[in-house]
Amino acid sequence: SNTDPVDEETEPDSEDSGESEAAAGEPQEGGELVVGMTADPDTLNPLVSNTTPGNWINSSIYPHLMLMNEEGEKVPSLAESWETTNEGKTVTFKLREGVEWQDGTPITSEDIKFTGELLHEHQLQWTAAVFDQVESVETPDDLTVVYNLKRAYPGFAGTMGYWVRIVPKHIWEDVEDPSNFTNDDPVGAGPFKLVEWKKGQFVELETVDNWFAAEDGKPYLDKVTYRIYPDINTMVLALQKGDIDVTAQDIPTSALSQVESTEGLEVVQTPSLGYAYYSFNLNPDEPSPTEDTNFRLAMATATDREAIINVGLEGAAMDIDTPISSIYSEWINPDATAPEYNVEEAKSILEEAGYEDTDGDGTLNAPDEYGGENVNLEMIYDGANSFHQKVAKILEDNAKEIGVTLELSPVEYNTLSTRIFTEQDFEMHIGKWGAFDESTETMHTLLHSESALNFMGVNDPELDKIMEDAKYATSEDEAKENVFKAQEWFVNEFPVVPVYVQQFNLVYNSEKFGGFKVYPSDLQGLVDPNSLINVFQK
Amino acid sequence: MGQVVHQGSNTNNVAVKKKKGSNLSEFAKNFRRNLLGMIGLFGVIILLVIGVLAPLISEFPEGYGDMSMMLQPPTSQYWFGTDSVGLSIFDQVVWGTRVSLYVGFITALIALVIGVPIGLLSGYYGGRISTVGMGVTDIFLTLPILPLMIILAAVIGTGVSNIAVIIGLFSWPSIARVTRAETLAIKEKQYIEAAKCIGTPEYKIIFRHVLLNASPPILVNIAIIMGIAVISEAGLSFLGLGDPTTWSWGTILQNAQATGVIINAWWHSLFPSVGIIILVLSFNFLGMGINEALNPKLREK
Amino acid sequence: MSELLLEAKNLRKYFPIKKGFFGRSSSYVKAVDDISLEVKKGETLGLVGESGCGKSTTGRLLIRLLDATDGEIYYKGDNILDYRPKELRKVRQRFQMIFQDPYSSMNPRMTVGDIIEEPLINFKINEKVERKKRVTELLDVVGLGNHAINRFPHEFSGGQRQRIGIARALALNPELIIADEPVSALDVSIQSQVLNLLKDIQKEFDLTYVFISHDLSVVDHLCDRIAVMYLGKIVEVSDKKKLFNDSLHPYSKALLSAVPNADPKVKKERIILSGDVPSPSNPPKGCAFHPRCPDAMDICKVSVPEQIERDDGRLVACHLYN
Amino acid sequence: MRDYSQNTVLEVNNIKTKVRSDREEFSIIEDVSFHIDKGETVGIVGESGCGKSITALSIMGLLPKNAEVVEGEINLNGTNLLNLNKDSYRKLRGKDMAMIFQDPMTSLNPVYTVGFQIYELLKLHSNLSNRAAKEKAINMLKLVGIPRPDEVVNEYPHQLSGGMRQRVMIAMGLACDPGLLIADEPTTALDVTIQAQILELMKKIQFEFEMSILFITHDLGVVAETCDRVVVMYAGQVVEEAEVETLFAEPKHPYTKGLMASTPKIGEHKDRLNTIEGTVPQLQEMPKGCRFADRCPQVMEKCRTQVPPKFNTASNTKCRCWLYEDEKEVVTI
Amino acid sequence: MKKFLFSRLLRASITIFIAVTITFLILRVMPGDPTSMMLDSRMSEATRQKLLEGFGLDQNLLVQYFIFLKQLFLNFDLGNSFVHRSPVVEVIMSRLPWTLILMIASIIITTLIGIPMGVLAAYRKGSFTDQIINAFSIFGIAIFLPWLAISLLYLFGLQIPLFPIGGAVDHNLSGWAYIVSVGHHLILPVFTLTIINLANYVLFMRASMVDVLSEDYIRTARAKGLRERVVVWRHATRNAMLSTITMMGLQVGTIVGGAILTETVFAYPGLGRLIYEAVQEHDYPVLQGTFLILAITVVVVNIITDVIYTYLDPKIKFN
Ligand SMILES: Nc1ncnc2c1ncn2[C@@H]1O[C@H](COP(=O)(O)OP(=O)(O)OP(=O)(O)O)[C@@H](O)[C@H]1O
Ligand SMILES: Nc1ncnc2c1ncn2[C@@H]1O[C@H](COP(=O)(O)OP(=O)(O)OP(=O)(O)O)[C@@H](O)[C@H]1O
Ligand SMILES: [Mg+2]
Ligand SMILES: [Mg+2]
Repeated sequence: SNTDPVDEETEPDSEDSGESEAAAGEPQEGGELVVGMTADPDTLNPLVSNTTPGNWINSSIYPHLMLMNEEGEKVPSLAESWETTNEGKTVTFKLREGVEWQDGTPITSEDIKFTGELLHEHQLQWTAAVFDQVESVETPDDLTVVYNLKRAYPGFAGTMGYWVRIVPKHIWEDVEDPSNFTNDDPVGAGPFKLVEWKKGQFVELETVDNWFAAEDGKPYLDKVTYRIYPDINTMVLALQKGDIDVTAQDIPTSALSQVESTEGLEVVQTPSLGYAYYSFNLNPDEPSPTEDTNFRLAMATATDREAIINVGLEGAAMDIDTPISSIYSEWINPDATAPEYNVEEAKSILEEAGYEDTDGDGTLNAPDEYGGENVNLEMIYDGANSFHQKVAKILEDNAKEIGVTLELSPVEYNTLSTRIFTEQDFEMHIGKWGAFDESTETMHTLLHSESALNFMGVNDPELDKIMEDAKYATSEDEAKENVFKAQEWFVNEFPVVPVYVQQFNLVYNSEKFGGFKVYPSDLQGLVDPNSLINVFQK
Repeated sequence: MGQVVHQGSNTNNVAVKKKKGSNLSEFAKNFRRNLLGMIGLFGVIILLVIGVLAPLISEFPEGYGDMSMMLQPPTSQYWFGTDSVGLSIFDQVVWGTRVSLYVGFITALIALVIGVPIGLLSGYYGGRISTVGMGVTDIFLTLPILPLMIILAAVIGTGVSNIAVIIGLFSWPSIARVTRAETLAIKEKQYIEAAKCIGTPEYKIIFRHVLLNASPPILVNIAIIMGIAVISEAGLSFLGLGDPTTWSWGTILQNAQATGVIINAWWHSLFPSVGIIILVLSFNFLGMGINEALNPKLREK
Repeated sequence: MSELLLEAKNLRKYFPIKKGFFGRSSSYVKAVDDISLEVKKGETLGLVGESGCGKSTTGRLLIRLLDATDGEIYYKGDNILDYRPKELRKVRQRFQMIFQDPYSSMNPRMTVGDIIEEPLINFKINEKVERKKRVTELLDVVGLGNHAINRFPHEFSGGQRQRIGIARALALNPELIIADEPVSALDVSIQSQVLNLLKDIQKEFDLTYVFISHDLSVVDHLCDRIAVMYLGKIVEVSDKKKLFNDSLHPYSKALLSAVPNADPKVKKERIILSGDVPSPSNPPKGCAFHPRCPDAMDICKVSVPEQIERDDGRLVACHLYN
Repeated sequence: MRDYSQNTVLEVNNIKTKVRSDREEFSIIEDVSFHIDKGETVGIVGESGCGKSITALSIMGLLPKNAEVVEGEINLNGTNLLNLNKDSYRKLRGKDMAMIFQDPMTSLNPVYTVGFQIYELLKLHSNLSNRAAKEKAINMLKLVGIPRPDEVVNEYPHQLSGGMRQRVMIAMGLACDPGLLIADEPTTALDVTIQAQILELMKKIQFEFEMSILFITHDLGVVAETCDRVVVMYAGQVVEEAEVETLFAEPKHPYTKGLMASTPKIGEHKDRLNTIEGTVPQLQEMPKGCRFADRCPQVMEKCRTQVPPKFNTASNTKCRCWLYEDEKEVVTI
Repeated sequence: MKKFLFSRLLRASITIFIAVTITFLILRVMPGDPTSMMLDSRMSEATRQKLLEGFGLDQNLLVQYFIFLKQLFLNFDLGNSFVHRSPVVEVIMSRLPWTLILMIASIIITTLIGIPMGVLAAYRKGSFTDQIINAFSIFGIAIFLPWLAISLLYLFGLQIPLFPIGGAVDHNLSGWAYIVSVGHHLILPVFTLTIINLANYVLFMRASMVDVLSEDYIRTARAKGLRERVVVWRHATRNAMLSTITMMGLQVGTIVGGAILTETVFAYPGLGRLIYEAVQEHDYPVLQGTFLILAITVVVVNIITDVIYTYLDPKIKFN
């Protein structure tokens, strides 16, 4: 269960398993697949890499204990199996046998232990935090790692297994400063290894002879080259020309018609693991309607999410009611739904709650306890994000209909994160979460009174308890029960209003290549290692 | 016209010029003959009219438009087509005229306020003032401005006024240079000495005699700077540093860029680009026209 | 021709040549180097010499348009170099200047009326209506009609502009007018008109002139006394008749003989000086004229000749007369 | 009708030069005729703007783009220059006729050495070897009295004084030994003492090279000293032409008279100078008859309506004035 | 000449010093501190503190400034990239050569095209040719660069596939093939930059040429009987070039600006694009480092133009 930076990142899981369009054409050995992306990987250091392009490359080179399948479920990868015992307080991973690093050294449980400790010691990434719950680690044999946790923590295995890229101890133990280690010559254990990274131009990967998950130990392709097109328009041209065969990157829906008109180009969609929302400051310095549950409810009721999805995202999105994304259907409380879009309803909620346009200027005035002034709220968001920009405009329209004025205030990213996270100086805010993959702790991460991401200022001891119970539940049923409860709380309070789950558009050339599988989120999409090993030239 | 051919010569006197009206009407006459200049003037006037009358011509495009009309090519209803949220590009371009002109004017104003005094004082007093003034000017002129603007925009934050101010802060050096060059030339004119001789106070010499006579090339430069400012604003917008709440031409282009439709929906980028072209060309032509019409021979080198 | 109007003593003006980056300079153009001069009331003093010898600089120094590097200038017994800006402004009124270039001596953006009125405004003389009247008067004096008032300088010919310049100079009722080559840009037929005008107004307004020119025939026509300059120094001051009939300094002689004579029948013996005028930033040692002087002696190379007053009142600075 | 003598180097016949400007077209010089014999110095005097330079440039074929000789002929050594094509015309310049200009400070290209600028000319018009051309350049500088010529050849114009530069210009003019040298106010920008040097130099050169010189000036004194014959121009026309002594002794045209009278002379102390009232008429608005009529103290009825032709006067002066109608009319050459 | 060069060098140093100071200040006066934009907001306080120390941000501003200068001048250290976790200098150096290639190519091409156009326009001042040249070159500055660039790519990359779509060089090439490929990839970006920058060259050259053509020495050259070609190219152009060269030096900064947009659209791996990426990723140290390096590049180019200038102008050479 986890999130990613506030930023753009997005992560996996899927419900509609992307069709693997093997289609006609005999799989052939060899060939070079050219992938388009819009930026260089941030770094080849798998422990600090934190951008989508970085993930594409690093995940092709470095192993994970688990991977996600096309349905968004975590399945064995480097770990053959895992189990949780001792009332959820012990987690044991069993590694595959006979797996080696690309330099021929065998992968052992020591590597797993080492990686975790390195992460935690140097606080390299947000994943370092999951090891806070670790009491001790044991490696009874070369293929077994045992984590003794301080308390039951059902999300541990998934987070650790899926998010942490394992690094070879024999190389990394000599690294002095792992946080600034550039790792120019990576030794991993993925299906590919690095040939060359020409900064700003391309990253060239070549197939290894022996990858544990590949059928004959070897992907069909000889090479995968990522090319960088910082401008999406140029990338689309490159696609059309056949300079690139597949995009790792999402193509905006509006550009799709151009792509679709080109013979051989195939578009597939994959949902984000995160979602977009707008939020309220529940703990403002001065009285404000954002504190008022009724007001938030009215806003949620007045939000035309269909318009947002159809106009703002041109249809490339799914509905979402609570922080639990509809991808994780079994974790969704069917009774906890967001109100239907209904302007009249929203108006009457406000009226009953004492909102009235006392000064006749067209904007409602809040009741005295919430300041008594015009409901004139500043909505801040990252000005560089065109989706948020569109959402903001639609919300502004929606709010106007119920007599609420939103002042759109696109700000620079850095200012935004300072105002939200550091200073909690905002009224409303549009944002987007990258990925939540462990539903037991999604809401804990967001809404717990002590959580770093709870910038809305939700502070409800009862809710805290529910969420803790979910996060540290000893059984799945217990977890589910509490997650349901939390969702119920949520739809009555709406500290944030989830707006949509984005669908990413990915494009590949079905004339030249086959065998693609589609994995959830653009973090994996068509270039998940498990997809790439199946890709073949026609 | 054109009587006085070599004015530097010692023997130039009998050449009486043809009776002419004031400087201004003579200028107007010359200007009217300059094709590019007239085109420029015409363009500027049209743009100003569009900018000023924007509220009458079209409605401010807000929120989202017609859901069934997203990314439509130009039709009789949407003259310039629609964007990816179904808003009319025509409306955007009309309002963009206003914003882009605003950026241009603010920039020009700031450039004037900073550049003219620096140029004037460096030119008039020379010496250390000039060493420092022109040193700073040259440095600003040399430094790669766009990266600096980018950094500042990223730090100060977006917003049309911010952008305009930032562009203005970096546009003055050329004004300062022109002003100084003119001032240096004018300072050598005997009428400056004559003014001292008849007891004209210094401030009056600087403003009435120097600045007034230096103003035409400054104006020309201002025209050019306005064009550059609009282009710069578009560039910053393109890099994601524009003001998304208003419709400058740069913002429209940035929308087209970010949604990947520059090629696909040609109308989305064509019309604002044409707007920019018209604006920059008009201001430049206007500047050139003014320059040519101020016949250098009349300006008495 | 008696009373002293202005007396300059040991006047120097060194212009720094910009050298260092921070404006420190190590060498100078000695534009005016130790000259002493008297201007008597009502006279016309001519200042002649070749280009760059410091005539204009001297003129400007005399009326404090330039600050002297060193020296004294007495006006009515006071050293005006000690004057503070306020006092200076006052005496400034008494001194005016007429310039060489009729094309650049007027602000092209001001009307003739404004140009002539400006000095009156500067010294807050009269009310508006009165001032306008005065402008009309002045135009009349210089022979330009009233219709000139609202026109711009470029609508006039060089000679007419020079008249406007004279009108401007007269506006403040000056005592002294420095005329810096006022006719050298004019054609002969026009030059004569302006020279006549200058003579007329001198009589009418009781003016004193310092008349700068490189044209000896014009100087001869207009001036009473003449000072000959060479490379920042005055080499000879003399009554005009004496100068033209029997000049003392070898340079004056050469200068006079170089003037072409508008009579093809007179074939005169000409002294052709060799070489060029040296640069005032690097003048020759000793007598500045010695490298070109046909009568140079050894002493000329080492010692600067003193200016001596001869019995007939002439001043000369030359070792020949020591 | 003049006899063509073997001796005539240049003959200008009734030329008329027009300019276009601001869509108007008017003639700057009209009906200009004169000739120069071998070894003769002919002066053109007149006030600023009367067309002296334009005449010279018309001869050289260097008129500004908007000006053109539209009538008449210019014969140089018997060839009518106006019939030549551009290239043949060009080849004559510098070789058969050379020109020096008024302002020596700006007439030399600041970015090339003095030597190169002479050398370039020599290479163009002769087939001297590079070495020989360089040597000749030094010799030319020596000839015009430049000290240290072998150093000066490698110097740039800004390193020389005005007088030196004018000497360089003269050296350049002489380099290819042209039959005709046109000097357009060569000393106007110079100081008197330097002017005296240059005039002396020109006399010497003319004597040595047997050159014909067309000497343009507005200074009557200079004319008196240097010229054999004088052409007086007024408002684009030749108004008088005479031997230099005759001209000064008995000027015929009222303009010439006025000009002489208004020039102050050393030693001649008048209280007031004579003047010519008024100003030169505008080119665009020339009076119908005599162009000097408006300023002429002896103006007659006829003068205002009829253009005077040139009359040959008793003293063998040609004069464009109705006063001399009774004398013999000059049949235009 | 030494004096001239010395003063130019001094100015260059001051320029660089100012660029350095701006660079320093911007990082410190930004809202928040660098850690607030470094990655996750889930970073623990301990991690944050560690980072601040790493940047030396716990010291006072003046001390920080001296440390900054020391690091910069002694070790040429511009700190670490927030995103790439590697030294900014390294990140920049991998991009710099491409930008230099692009800039130099475009300066050369623009000069080769712009100067003759300016000469021609001046020579035919007022003519139809002149107006066309003027209009055309101004048209260049009026076009929004990315739009032009994409359109060119569409036309000459996709529809008439003469040129590659983006990139600097095809990979896996060596020797001549590599150089040819680099050239091939350069054509469209250089063309774009040339169009955009042409006006400055043309108009400036035209203006100084108009002045020069009316100089007396041009008439002298004609009076010598030189061919028009020689008059214009040997006598006029060289003089007109003098002022144009100074302008060209100053123009480099502008070309850099154009390079940012050009490189982005053409996926050209230069510094300009690095700036774009840094803006997208909020990588301030890279942004500042890039600015500094570009400033230095521009200053160096300026010094080069100054040297050329002294070479061409005898007045400086011999004073
Ligand atoms: N403001 C100044 N700065 C530096 N040098 C100057 C300045 N004014 C004059 N000079 C120099 O001082 C010398 C004398 O100049 P001045 O103008 O007095 O000569 P002039 O005799 O009037 O010459 P001209 O006949 O050419 O007018 C010249 O060498 C000139 O270059
Ligand atoms: N290119 C031109 N276009 C229009 N008029 C011209 C042009 N060139 C010369 N003129 C006019 O032709 C007339 C004669 O000019 P020119 O240069 O021959 O006079 P000038 O006698 O040489 O005078 P100066 O003594 O000043 O040299 C002048 O009135 C001048 O204004
Ligand atoms: Mg002077
Ligand atoms: Mg002339």
